[in-house]
Amino acid sequence: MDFILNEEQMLLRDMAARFAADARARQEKTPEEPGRRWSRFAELGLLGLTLGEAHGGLGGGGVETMIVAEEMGRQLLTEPFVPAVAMVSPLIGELGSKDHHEQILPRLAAGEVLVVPAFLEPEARYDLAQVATIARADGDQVRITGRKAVVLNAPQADLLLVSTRSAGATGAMEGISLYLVPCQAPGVSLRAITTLDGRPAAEVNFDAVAVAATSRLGSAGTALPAIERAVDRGIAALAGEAVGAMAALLDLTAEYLRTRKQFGAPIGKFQALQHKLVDMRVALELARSVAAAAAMAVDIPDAELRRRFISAAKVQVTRSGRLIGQAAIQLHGAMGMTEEYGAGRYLKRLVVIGALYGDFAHHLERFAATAEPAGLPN
Amino acid sequence: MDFILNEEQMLLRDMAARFAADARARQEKTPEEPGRRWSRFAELGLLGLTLGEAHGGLGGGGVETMIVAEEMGRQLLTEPFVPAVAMVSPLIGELGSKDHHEQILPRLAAGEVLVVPAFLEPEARYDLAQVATIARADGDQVRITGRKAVVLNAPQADLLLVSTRSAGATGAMEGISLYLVPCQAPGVSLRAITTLDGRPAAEVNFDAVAVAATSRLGSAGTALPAIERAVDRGIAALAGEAVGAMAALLDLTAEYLRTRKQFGAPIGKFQALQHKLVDMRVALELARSVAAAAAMAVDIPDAELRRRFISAAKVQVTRSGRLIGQAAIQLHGAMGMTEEYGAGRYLKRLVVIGALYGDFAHHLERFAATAEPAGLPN
Amino acid sequence: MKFTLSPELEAFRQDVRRFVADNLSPATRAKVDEGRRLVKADYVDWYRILHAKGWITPGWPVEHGGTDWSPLERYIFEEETALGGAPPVTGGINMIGPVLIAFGTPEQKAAYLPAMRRGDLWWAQGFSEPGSGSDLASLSTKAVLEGDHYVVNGTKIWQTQAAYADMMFALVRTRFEGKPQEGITLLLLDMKSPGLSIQPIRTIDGGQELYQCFFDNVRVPIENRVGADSKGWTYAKYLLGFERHGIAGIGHAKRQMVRIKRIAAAEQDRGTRLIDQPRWGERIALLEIELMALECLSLRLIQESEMMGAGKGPGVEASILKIRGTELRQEMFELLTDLTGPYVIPFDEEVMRSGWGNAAPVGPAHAATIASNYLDSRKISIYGGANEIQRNVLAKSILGL
Amino acid sequence: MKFTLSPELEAFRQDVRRFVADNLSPATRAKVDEGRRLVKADYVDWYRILHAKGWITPGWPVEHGGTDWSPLERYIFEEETALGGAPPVTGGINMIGPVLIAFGTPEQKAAYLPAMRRGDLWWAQGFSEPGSGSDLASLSTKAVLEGDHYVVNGTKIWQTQAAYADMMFALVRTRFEGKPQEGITLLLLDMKSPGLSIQPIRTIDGGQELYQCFFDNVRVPIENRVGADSKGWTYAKYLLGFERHGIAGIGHAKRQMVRIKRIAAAEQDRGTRLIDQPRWGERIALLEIELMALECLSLRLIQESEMMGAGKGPGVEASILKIRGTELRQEMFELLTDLTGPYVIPFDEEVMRSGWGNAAPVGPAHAATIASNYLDSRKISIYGGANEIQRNVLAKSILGL
Repeated sequence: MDFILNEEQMLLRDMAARFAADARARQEKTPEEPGRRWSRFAELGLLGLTLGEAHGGLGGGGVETMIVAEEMGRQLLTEPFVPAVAMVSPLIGELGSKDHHEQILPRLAAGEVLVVPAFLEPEARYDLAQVATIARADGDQVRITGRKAVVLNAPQADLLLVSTRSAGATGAMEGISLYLVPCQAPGVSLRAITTLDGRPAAEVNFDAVAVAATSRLGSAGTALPAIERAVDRGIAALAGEAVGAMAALLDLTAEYLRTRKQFGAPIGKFQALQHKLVDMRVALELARSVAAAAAMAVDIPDAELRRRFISAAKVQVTRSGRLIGQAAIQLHGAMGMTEEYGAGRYLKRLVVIGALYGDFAHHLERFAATAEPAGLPN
Repeated sequence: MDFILNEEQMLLRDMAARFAADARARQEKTPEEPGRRWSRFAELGLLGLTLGEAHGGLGGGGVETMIVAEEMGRQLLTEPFVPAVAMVSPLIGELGSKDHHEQILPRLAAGEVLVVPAFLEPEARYDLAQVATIARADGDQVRITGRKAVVLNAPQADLLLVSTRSAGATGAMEGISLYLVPCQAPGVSLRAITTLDGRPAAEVNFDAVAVAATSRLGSAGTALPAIERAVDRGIAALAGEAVGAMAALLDLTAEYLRTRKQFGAPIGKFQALQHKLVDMRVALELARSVAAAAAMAVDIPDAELRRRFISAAKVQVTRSGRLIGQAAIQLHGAMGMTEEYGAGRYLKRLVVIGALYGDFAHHLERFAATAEPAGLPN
Repeated sequence: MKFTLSPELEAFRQDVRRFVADNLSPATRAKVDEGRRLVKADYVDWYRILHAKGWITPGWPVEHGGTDWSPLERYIFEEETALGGAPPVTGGINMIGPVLIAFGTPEQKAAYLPAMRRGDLWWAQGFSEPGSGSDLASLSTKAVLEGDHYVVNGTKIWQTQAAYADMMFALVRTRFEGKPQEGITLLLLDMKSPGLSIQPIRTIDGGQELYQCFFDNVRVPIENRVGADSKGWTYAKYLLGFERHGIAGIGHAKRQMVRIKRIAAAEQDRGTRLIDQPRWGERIALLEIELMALECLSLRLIQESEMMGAGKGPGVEASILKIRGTELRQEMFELLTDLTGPYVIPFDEEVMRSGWGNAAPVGPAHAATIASNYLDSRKISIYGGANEIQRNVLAKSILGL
Repeated sequence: MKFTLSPELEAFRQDVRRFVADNLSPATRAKVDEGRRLVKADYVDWYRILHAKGWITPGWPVEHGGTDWSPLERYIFEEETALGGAPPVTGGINMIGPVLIAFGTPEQKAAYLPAMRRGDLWWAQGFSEPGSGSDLASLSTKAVLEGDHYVVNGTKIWQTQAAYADMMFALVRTRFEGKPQEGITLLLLDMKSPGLSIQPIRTIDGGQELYQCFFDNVRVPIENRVGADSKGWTYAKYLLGFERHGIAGIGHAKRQMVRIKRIAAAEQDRGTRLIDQPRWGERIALLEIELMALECLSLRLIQESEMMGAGKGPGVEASILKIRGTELRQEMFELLTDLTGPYVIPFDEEVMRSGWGNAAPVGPAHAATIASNYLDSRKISIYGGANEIQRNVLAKSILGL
């Protein structure tokens, strides 16, 4: 594996870092209208990052997505970059018809339309095959009935990309189809919620929602592998976001240890605190490295190997995130408990990332179930 | 639970402490003949500790056994106190016939005969019901064929107390019987081994060994609960032994931190080392407390509750033992790696205790399978 | 050593258990069970119930309304009330109460102690300052004696529920030379004093129970000084030496363990209850074992100190209980977070205050408070002497360096 | 960033892998696989094979027999040789070798370097003393110049395999005033010198690979001094700055992972292989993930330092690799101990040296070496700069305090 960014990637990183820092600075002065910032994502080309050049995009992959997500995590931005750009765009690119491509992709890249995935259900925990939302043919339409849990950014979205079941029992790998469903369609109802880290989300109910049969992405009943791939792309991006958040939190903590004085000296002089800070740094470097590997792995054809890296990254990032988040609060003392100081906001972001698309236990189990690549000597 | 020693128990502790310290001191001057020291155990009444007064014993239970074992652990004595006194004597007292009582118990108390348990088999890991050693009736004799694994102190023993199967498949709870088998009986063969902590042991093979039917302890096929109880007594005693070893190792380490100088100061001035020492102390106090609870629990009639405390103690003691043993070596630096210094001898004792009669994983599983006592308020 | 306590202590435990079950308001108990926020009435109602029973001030001398319980009885009482879901007895009673009894004037005792017992007087604690956390002696809020009043200027921080408080006990600096521990005085301030203002501090769990307090020429009558001028450090140390019986939080931890098992039995993954999967069931079992070990340790240390006649509960060993008790409870909240899976993500501060009311919960009802409780639990290893400080104290006692 | 390395590097990796597979003595590989002790011949035979291939001194300048590999190539070489079961290249080549090349006289280079490459010259390291561990500068072995000889008195300790050594490079004190770092001189001692004696130190794993060395008026010709008198500290720091490419021990850890899986598949509990039980399988998976993360980190740091042109591998980040690499490998040996269950108890030093020979093993054959390997593994977080020291170094670089 080659961990060195190429020149374009470095340029992208610098641009994303400037943009994100600037966005945060503006946010702290006068909260700007959310749509405005999303437009600036579009202006910089970030919303077309993962689209092919044929669709007006930059043709970026997992690494480019991670680069941007990391800077967003560092500045705690809450725009729907991961669901929309990391997950949905490549999926439409892969499975969509010519019509979908022409009608949707340019508008995605322009920030004119927001599409977010709605894959997981209330009873599913993290199993993407636990789809009880039914898609039933009804003439040249399809009627969708079911419920999706904790759909990030649904209140802002124009369309939802919904996994539905057209055959098989809940839990079966076969029989799952993807539909694009307008949020304004009759029968779609949202129960708005706010996430722990301050993003809009919703539980979404579908009550015999009618969509055209042409709203289906790809062939009927075969969507699960593509859904899984999209989720893996999302996880790789979230891992990058988490790395950005962890790095910022470590910097914040180190600065606090350098400047906060107790018993007449900076508390960073105390060896026990120093060693805790070192453990945070070790955890960060491990997470950063395996997150980068996952970002590279997300684009390889070997699904088994991809799964292995994605799950490893999720496990490591969740673990490092908990260690760093908790240690940061502890090292800040009471100050760390205050919302205003900000360390806690990073911890909350890390808690949410840990719980998105499979937690530590889920991915450890998934990793243990993947075959190890052949090729060790002897 | 009442954790305070009564007056007799305090006297016992003081006596055992003096005896064990004295035994170690003699050992370090001129290694004494092993039999000689065992006789002194007998002279002090320690070999009759767990026998009823009717059999010339002191009528002690789990607590008294733990008290003596702790002092043995502190001084790293290797006499077969746990197998013989903690495990075998109460078992013969419970299940033995009048003849067994009269012929064996007084000689056990006098140190004239050594009987050790041989319960576990090469394929059994820690499952006491995995008995593939067969006892087949042969006239008024019984023929025993099979193999027992890592029998502590077998090379010194006169008799083995052997779990055998008279009915049922390997692994069945029913059909297990206990026999007293003389080590000199034809067909008994020992493959001597030394344990990591320097005790004599052996794998024992039984090749159609003939013993009298009257050598059976208790009724045929029903011995498993008594075996389990005996093993639980052994575990409680081993937990005490481990606590003694941990306490001594902590003292040794604290003394090293006080006296060893680096960079012009005692290394105990370094906060990171101080905090590691504190973690050792916390681990010790937890282990000591739950080990004491297990020693009390070993004599209660409720087998489920007894199991719960015994397994909890084994889990905690194994965990604390690893933490303390490894931290002690680390805090000693290279000196801790030398055999002569002695910290490693404690670690080895703790490793062996951890692996005897069920390791961390085995007892965690067993604990999780026991019902929790009723009665929490709502 | 005996597996069971004396029949008398066992009966006492059952008495307390029954009393809590029979008398605690079900609404308050439900809040505690569900991890929702308590309000002043939850506390005060319970304090009045305890007062009526004569159990509100167990630690005080009998002549001031104490119960004359042994340390073990006090431990059992604290465990059982926490286990039963009762709100803790906070602030004044266990802190300034004993100080007033030992060092207060007859007028101070008459003015405050009966009102405290009745639940009519709520105290804020004025120790920490923005610049002085663990290093308490570096405090800089100053009080200058002008005639028969101290004039106080400065600020105090991290005061729990200061908005509920009628009075504050505060350490202030009255002399500026000498060692930092010298020149500190303990004053009692009326929260309604002109120039005293409070400002809530929002915490990461979404709560607003902490405050910062500002003093702008606050005048405190000299008769509100406790003991002598410049001797406040002595009283503060006396005050902090109390209340170590329940420091491990066994009752609270046991209640969380019940919650863990309830949730692990309710949550399923692909058709199997989490509690039935070894990866979860054994993780729970390990915490249970750690809790058993800690409970045994608590009991042992209380009994040992009782036998030694110390009377106040464990000495330096209390630091062991504080360290392990807080870390274990934090591990429990981590596990609760993990059990909850994706439903740890939604957060609704309103549910923390008022529950779901008539609305259907988002996800399982048990999930709504977990993230907030988890975040809140991070404080317990910081407050009351950060665990790093506890480790320093213990290291000193082991090494004597 | 790319998921695969360049085809050239991939081909290089395969070359090394094949070379090790084809050339390493099966007997030596079996010892490494089974965790048994190596003897001098195992090392030297392998060194001669490497020498014949021109791979014995990759880190040396090309004119002295180096390979001119990039840091990444050196990393791959070290990983693949360890993964293939080859003995590590110890002592002299990576320590005194570069120092002699940089600071040695032409005579010293001619006398030692070719012999080292051929595997004909084994060095002992004489740095640590009983009173100076991590605090190396406090060393007190003294050397007094008398005519054209230094006369050395004192002792050195923790020397690996000193009995195999022909020569020792030692730091000795030649001046006694000034800072402790000043006045240290680097000498080369013939192990057969009169007055030089060695004594083995038995270690807790049952091994006897460490030694203490005693100097009783040992005479060392002045031409055996490296560089200038009293400048030894500079050379020592130069020496310790090398050899950070393989510091995480990835190859070794991967080989242990293979061993873990082999044993977890062989051990059964009540009819189920341990590897198939979630409690074991997921514990193994977690270690595998940690190993993947560490491998990614190693590769990343090597590549970053290569890009920066540092040429010597990671700087202060090497401490991260040392800390995590040692702790991970220790966790692996803990797991091996646990997998082995009751058969960790028997211990036979003879098996560590010679295997079971024709005798049937006691218990599973894989079990016999586990306890000793586990105990031995405790040293890796102590030697080569204890992990506490590494954490100090890292903290300083993060905080700059």
